[in-house]
Amino acid sequence: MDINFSAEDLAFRDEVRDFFAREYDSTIADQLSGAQGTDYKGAIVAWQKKLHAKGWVAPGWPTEYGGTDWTATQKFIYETERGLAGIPDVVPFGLKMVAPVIYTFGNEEQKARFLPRILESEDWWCQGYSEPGAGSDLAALNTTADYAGDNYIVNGRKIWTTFAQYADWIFCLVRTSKGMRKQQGISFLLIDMKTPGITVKPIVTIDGKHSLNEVLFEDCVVPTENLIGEQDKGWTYAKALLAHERTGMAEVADSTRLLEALKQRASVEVNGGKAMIEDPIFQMRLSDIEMELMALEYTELRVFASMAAGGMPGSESSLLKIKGTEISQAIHELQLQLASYYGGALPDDLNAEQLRHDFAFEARGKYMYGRAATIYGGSNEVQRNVIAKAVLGL
Amino acid sequence: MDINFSAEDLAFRDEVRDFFAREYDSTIADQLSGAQGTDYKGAIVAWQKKLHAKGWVAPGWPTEYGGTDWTATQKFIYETERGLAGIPDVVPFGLKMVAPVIYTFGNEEQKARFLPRILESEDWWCQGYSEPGAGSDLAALNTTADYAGDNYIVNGRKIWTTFAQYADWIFCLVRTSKGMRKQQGISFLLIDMKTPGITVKPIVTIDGKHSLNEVLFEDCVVPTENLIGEQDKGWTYAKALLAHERTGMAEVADSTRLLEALKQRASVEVNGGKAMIEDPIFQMRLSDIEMELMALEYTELRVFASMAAGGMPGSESSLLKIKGTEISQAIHELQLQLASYYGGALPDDLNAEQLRHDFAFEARGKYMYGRAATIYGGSNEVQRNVIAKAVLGL
Amino acid sequence: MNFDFTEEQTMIKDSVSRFVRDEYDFDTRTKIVASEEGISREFWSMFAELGWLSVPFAEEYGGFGGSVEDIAAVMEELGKGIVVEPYASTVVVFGGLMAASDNESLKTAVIPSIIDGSCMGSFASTEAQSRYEMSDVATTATACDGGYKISGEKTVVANGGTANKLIVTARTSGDQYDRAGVSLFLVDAEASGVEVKSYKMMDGQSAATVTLKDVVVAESQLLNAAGEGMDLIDQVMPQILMGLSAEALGIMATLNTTTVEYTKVRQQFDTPISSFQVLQHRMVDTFMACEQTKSMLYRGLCQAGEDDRHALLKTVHALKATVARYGRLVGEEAIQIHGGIGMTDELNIGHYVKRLMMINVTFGDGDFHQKKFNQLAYSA
Amino acid sequence: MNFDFTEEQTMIKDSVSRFVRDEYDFDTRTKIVASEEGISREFWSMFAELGWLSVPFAEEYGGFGGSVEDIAAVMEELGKGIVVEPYASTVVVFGGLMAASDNESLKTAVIPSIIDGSCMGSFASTEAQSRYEMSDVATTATACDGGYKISGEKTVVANGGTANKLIVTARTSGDQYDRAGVSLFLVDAEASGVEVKSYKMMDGQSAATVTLKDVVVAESQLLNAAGEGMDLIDQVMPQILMGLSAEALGIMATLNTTTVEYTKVRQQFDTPISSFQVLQHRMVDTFMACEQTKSMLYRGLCQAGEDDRHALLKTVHALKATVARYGRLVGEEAIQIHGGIGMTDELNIGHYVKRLMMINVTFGDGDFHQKKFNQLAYSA
Repeated sequence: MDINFSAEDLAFRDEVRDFFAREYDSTIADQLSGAQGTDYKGAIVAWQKKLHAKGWVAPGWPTEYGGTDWTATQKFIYETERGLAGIPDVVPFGLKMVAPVIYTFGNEEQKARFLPRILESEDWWCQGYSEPGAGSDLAALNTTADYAGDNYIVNGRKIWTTFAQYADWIFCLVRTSKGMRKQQGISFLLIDMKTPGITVKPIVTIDGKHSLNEVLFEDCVVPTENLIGEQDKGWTYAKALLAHERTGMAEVADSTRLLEALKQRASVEVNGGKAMIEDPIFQMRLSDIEMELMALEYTELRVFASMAAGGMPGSESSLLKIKGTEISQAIHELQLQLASYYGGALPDDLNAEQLRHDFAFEARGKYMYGRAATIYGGSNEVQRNVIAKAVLGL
Repeated sequence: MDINFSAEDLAFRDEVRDFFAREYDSTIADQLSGAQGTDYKGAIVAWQKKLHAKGWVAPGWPTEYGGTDWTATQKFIYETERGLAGIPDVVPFGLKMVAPVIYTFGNEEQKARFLPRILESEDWWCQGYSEPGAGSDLAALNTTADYAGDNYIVNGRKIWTTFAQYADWIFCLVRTSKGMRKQQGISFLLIDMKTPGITVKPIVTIDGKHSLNEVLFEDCVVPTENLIGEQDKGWTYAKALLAHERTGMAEVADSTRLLEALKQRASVEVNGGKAMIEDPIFQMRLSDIEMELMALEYTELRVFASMAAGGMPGSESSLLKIKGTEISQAIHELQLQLASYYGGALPDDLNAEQLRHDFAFEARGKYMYGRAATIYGGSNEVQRNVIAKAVLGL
Repeated sequence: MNFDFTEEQTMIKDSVSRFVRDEYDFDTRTKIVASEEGISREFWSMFAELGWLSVPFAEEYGGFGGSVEDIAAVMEELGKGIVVEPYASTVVVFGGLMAASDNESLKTAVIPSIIDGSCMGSFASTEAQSRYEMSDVATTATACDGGYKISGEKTVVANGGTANKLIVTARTSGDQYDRAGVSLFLVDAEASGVEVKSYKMMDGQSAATVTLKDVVVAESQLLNAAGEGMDLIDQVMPQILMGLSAEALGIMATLNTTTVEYTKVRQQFDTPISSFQVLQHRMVDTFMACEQTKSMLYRGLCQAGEDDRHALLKTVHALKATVARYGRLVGEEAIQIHGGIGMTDELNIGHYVKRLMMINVTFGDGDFHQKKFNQLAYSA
Repeated sequence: MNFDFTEEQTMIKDSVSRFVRDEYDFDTRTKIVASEEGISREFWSMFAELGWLSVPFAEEYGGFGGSVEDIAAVMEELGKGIVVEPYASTVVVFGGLMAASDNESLKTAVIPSIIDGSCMGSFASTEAQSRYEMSDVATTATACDGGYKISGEKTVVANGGTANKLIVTARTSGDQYDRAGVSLFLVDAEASGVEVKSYKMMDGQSAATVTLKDVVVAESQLLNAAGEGMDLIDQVMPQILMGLSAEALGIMATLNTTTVEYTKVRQQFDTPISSFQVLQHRMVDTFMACEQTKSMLYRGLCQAGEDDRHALLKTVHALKATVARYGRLVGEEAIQIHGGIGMTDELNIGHYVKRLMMINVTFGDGDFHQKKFNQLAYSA
């Protein structure tokens, strides 16, 4: 039993570290820190183009379409280094979500048309799955696409659509016929966001920011050539993609970095002149989390090792998602506790210097938005149902 | 808002305290501390006879049958003082369980025959409700009583029967006919434990003690005069009794006493030469419990005040049961933690002096047997179902 | 024994409750929060007219002569509407300190103006380094001709921006962490040398950084004897904490009711989500959390009338710690059980949760108060 | 990277596993526990023959030359059968200390007798006042002619009654709580002045009060330099704690599997109780608890081969704290979900839980280890 990397792997790790250190400068970091700044989209695109220039923007893709030929270990190293460096992941909707569906189930024309532009970050994609009232019951969808000659006429509403305000394209699950089971009769459709009849309505979240949207379709005309695979088989394609989505939700490297920052902050923050990190109770709160994270790191390694040995991520991804989100929420919570009453301040009228506190805004934002982590991507309740069924056979 | 007692109530409290201090001497306390000692039954009976001589053995009964005419406040004071003094409650099966059924639903002959002997602790009763496989689903019972002229012929098995080994009588729920719903066709039958065909099999529990039993009935002949009320209506009578059983499960006074003892012990127990009660982490463990108990004391008072004002204990009793048992288990747990490795020792081969630890045996026993508190009397899962339905309307 | 509010208490409670129901719906609140000042002066005048602003003050100053029970009754109902007008700041905290002051001429001058609504007040105690230790005061008050000169900076002063008057903690003697030597001054927000930088808080209320530069105050502005400010604060703190906890209780009850009702209408997997046993049991737990919090509050209210100060303090610390623990549980479950919609700023849920979070960090969080409890309960 | 056991490790693991499955069913165990000595000498000889007793010892003493991974592999499987023969006491603890000793003649004399099964050993460290602080030693070893005289009392000495040899901590210098000055002596259980009072523990194993009255030992009985015993203990402790944690893991896995299977057959309200969502989610939590515990153990096993001692110690303390927390969760849920039947002595469940509880209090409970972790992780 060991967790040693080979010399090649270590060399790769150095290359990744070096690249990140050189290319990801503080300007980009600043621009990407808020999900709302005016130049956010530009900064993301610029960073992704840099990654693409290096050939690293799509490690998961088959090499024939522009992916890397990394081993499972290299992919793991890359993700870990990225998390530890505090670099946000690429925007997943194009590169990690729709692209795998296109290169797996799309036709040659679709591949040629869409994949290069995704790779080059020319098209910004968003995801049209959830609908009002559906929630974790993803298949309960009512957006219709009626077949009309060369086109589908799309009507309905999608919700929780991240970054729809920036998007050029949206990939949607739509109902093309009424099946016996609600999973039947669903199709996978690519829709140009400039199509007449589309309205994007912002949703402001409890952290006061705007990254989510509602997308309305009114008699939108979508060419049938934008259909992926066969009509009515969309659920199958989407399901394949969902397993993809859940992998990597443990976010161990990110949590490790956040926890280290928290410890640093706790050694500066004082009560009665004494650093909070010296307080025995605060230490227990910290180690309650740190110990869980230490274990989760190895749970992730174990899953990864079995994937590297050729296994497929199954319901382990549910475990990683549950524990990973619980831990990151616990970190956010403790950080907000550390920020005390400063954590209530909004940055509308003042900056950190004026507030006299340097991580209060971040602490509040991360806590508030972080509540979503146990809700989206299949709520933690649904993940527990999955484990109960798939692992325990209940 | 106040919790002041009237001068009469305070006088009553003094009388109760005085009586307990005078009559409940350390000999009785020693005899009652283990549920297994050879003289346990004798000690209980002797103590209950003392209570009866004072007229206090059955505060809940109507005065015409020998109960007190206490107000709700007096009953509350009595129970509180009893708990704080560490005096076990009377054995409930006769006095608190079957007697109310007899004086409410029994005929005059039954009342005359059974009630005085219960009051005088001449008959020891036990409860024949649970059956193997039934658990919290009490109505799922298979013990049959076939009508045969002047008698019922009883066949079946009852389980978890506390103190059946001492009992003269058992009150049973038996199936007299197959109804549409399993709650139908159940009758309430009183059975003499000397009836041929009854076998009592001991069940040793995880604390190593014997208070529970299995009771087997093989073609037992029970006179029809021992039927309470109408045949097939037994479920109604039992249900009325169950609400009775759940009241007073908060055991606030008992938990208060145990927690005080625990604090005392924590000021003697040391680690590295320092008293455990001075350890900030142990203090947090203590106050996590103590604060809950402080709140529960007032939850109980609020329920009691509404009962005193004429209200009936409804689903509040479920809340009291859940919180009360969770708190008492938490106290047991912390006490065992305090006892450290001494808590593993069994008293078979040595006494506390030889072990070099004075509360280890008690800590182990209370923890182990205490696990049952969240299982019996309607498991805490069932209680949560009750609240969900009755209070939240779910 | 009796856990009912008196007839008089019930009247004022009902009056607040009616106001919240009929005049303070969530849209109205949202508009107020978005307004320039962030509060409604109109409603504040109404509060004055209805007598709510007079609750904790003695009748000789024109007050209602209410007890902490009356305050709790009002606060619980205000919590149900997450009313942003600074009742807690002005009436409970600032007003509470004024009411406990032994400076008669000051009281006669100030209290009637609180009652008639013309004076809003705020308590400026926290500093950049102080966190929850009230006696950690670096702001100095140096004696000068017939008075003092105050210099220092107060951070996150609740509703500092709307206050006409501030009660400021400043050190007249002793070292930074000393209990003795902290004095309480009434300072006019318009006084020379006072600078107030106001900003929005997540609960819709506002806070301010208050800078004091050689602010001259007369000795007659002292609320009690110089250097003995902590005694006055300690005397009033139980009442303040019970008031805030009552507000929290109102919020928790509302969150629970709203969540339970939502699960009954929200369908998933072709059934109302209220039918999922896991959610049922969790809602039972939040229900019990609310009942236990209420019991702890009532314990404090009952003990407030008794002589045993040690017992009252234990209860009050336990109460604030309970509000922290169960408030968090109730808030987080409300969002989680609502799911995606619970994450939106448009729904009221998040706003109730944010106010609960702010109450948690006001005058000490859960760990802080539990440690104070431990000190009282377990230290020899 | 690789989390598999080696072929050799798998062989020994399988061999223990087969033994537990084929020869050590719950009835057999119950009979052994009820027997006079409380262990099976016959099985012990079998363990010797199968080579299990030789695992941690170097080949030069006739050992298997195994690592902590090998110990963990054996212990996990023994845990699944809650085997009461004193493998942990004799091989892991006593044997571990012997293996780490630098007293070659002592090792040559003792280790082969452990391996061949003729010597059972025990570590006598705890005293009436010591609790979990290993260096709190009041037992004294006073230098005398060519050796020491030991006097003192050791409490709850695991399997002290079946041991031929004891390793005793005794103070050769320093004050009661000093780390320095604690020495490790090999003492013959039959030596003059040694009195052993053995008694049963709830996990079916036994413990003893060991009284030492002027017990004369030669200087050659010292495991390492006088006064430096704590260094030796600290060196071996990670391995001991990982071994015990592996046993705990085997127990937890068994409890979880048994409970899950029980819910599938147990009917209530006309349906298997496995269909209740509340129980499902709780069993998912106990499943995850077990996985996390396993991961923490594996973390320790991997780090045991590295140079970073600080990282290893952090992990080992975290591991023992995790075993405490999740062991309790798993044990309590197993009983609760079984319901009434889980309360009976007849069912195996309670016995698994009791062994888990004893592991929890062996060499420090959860809070103790978490505080040690905090010291390492957060103290400057």
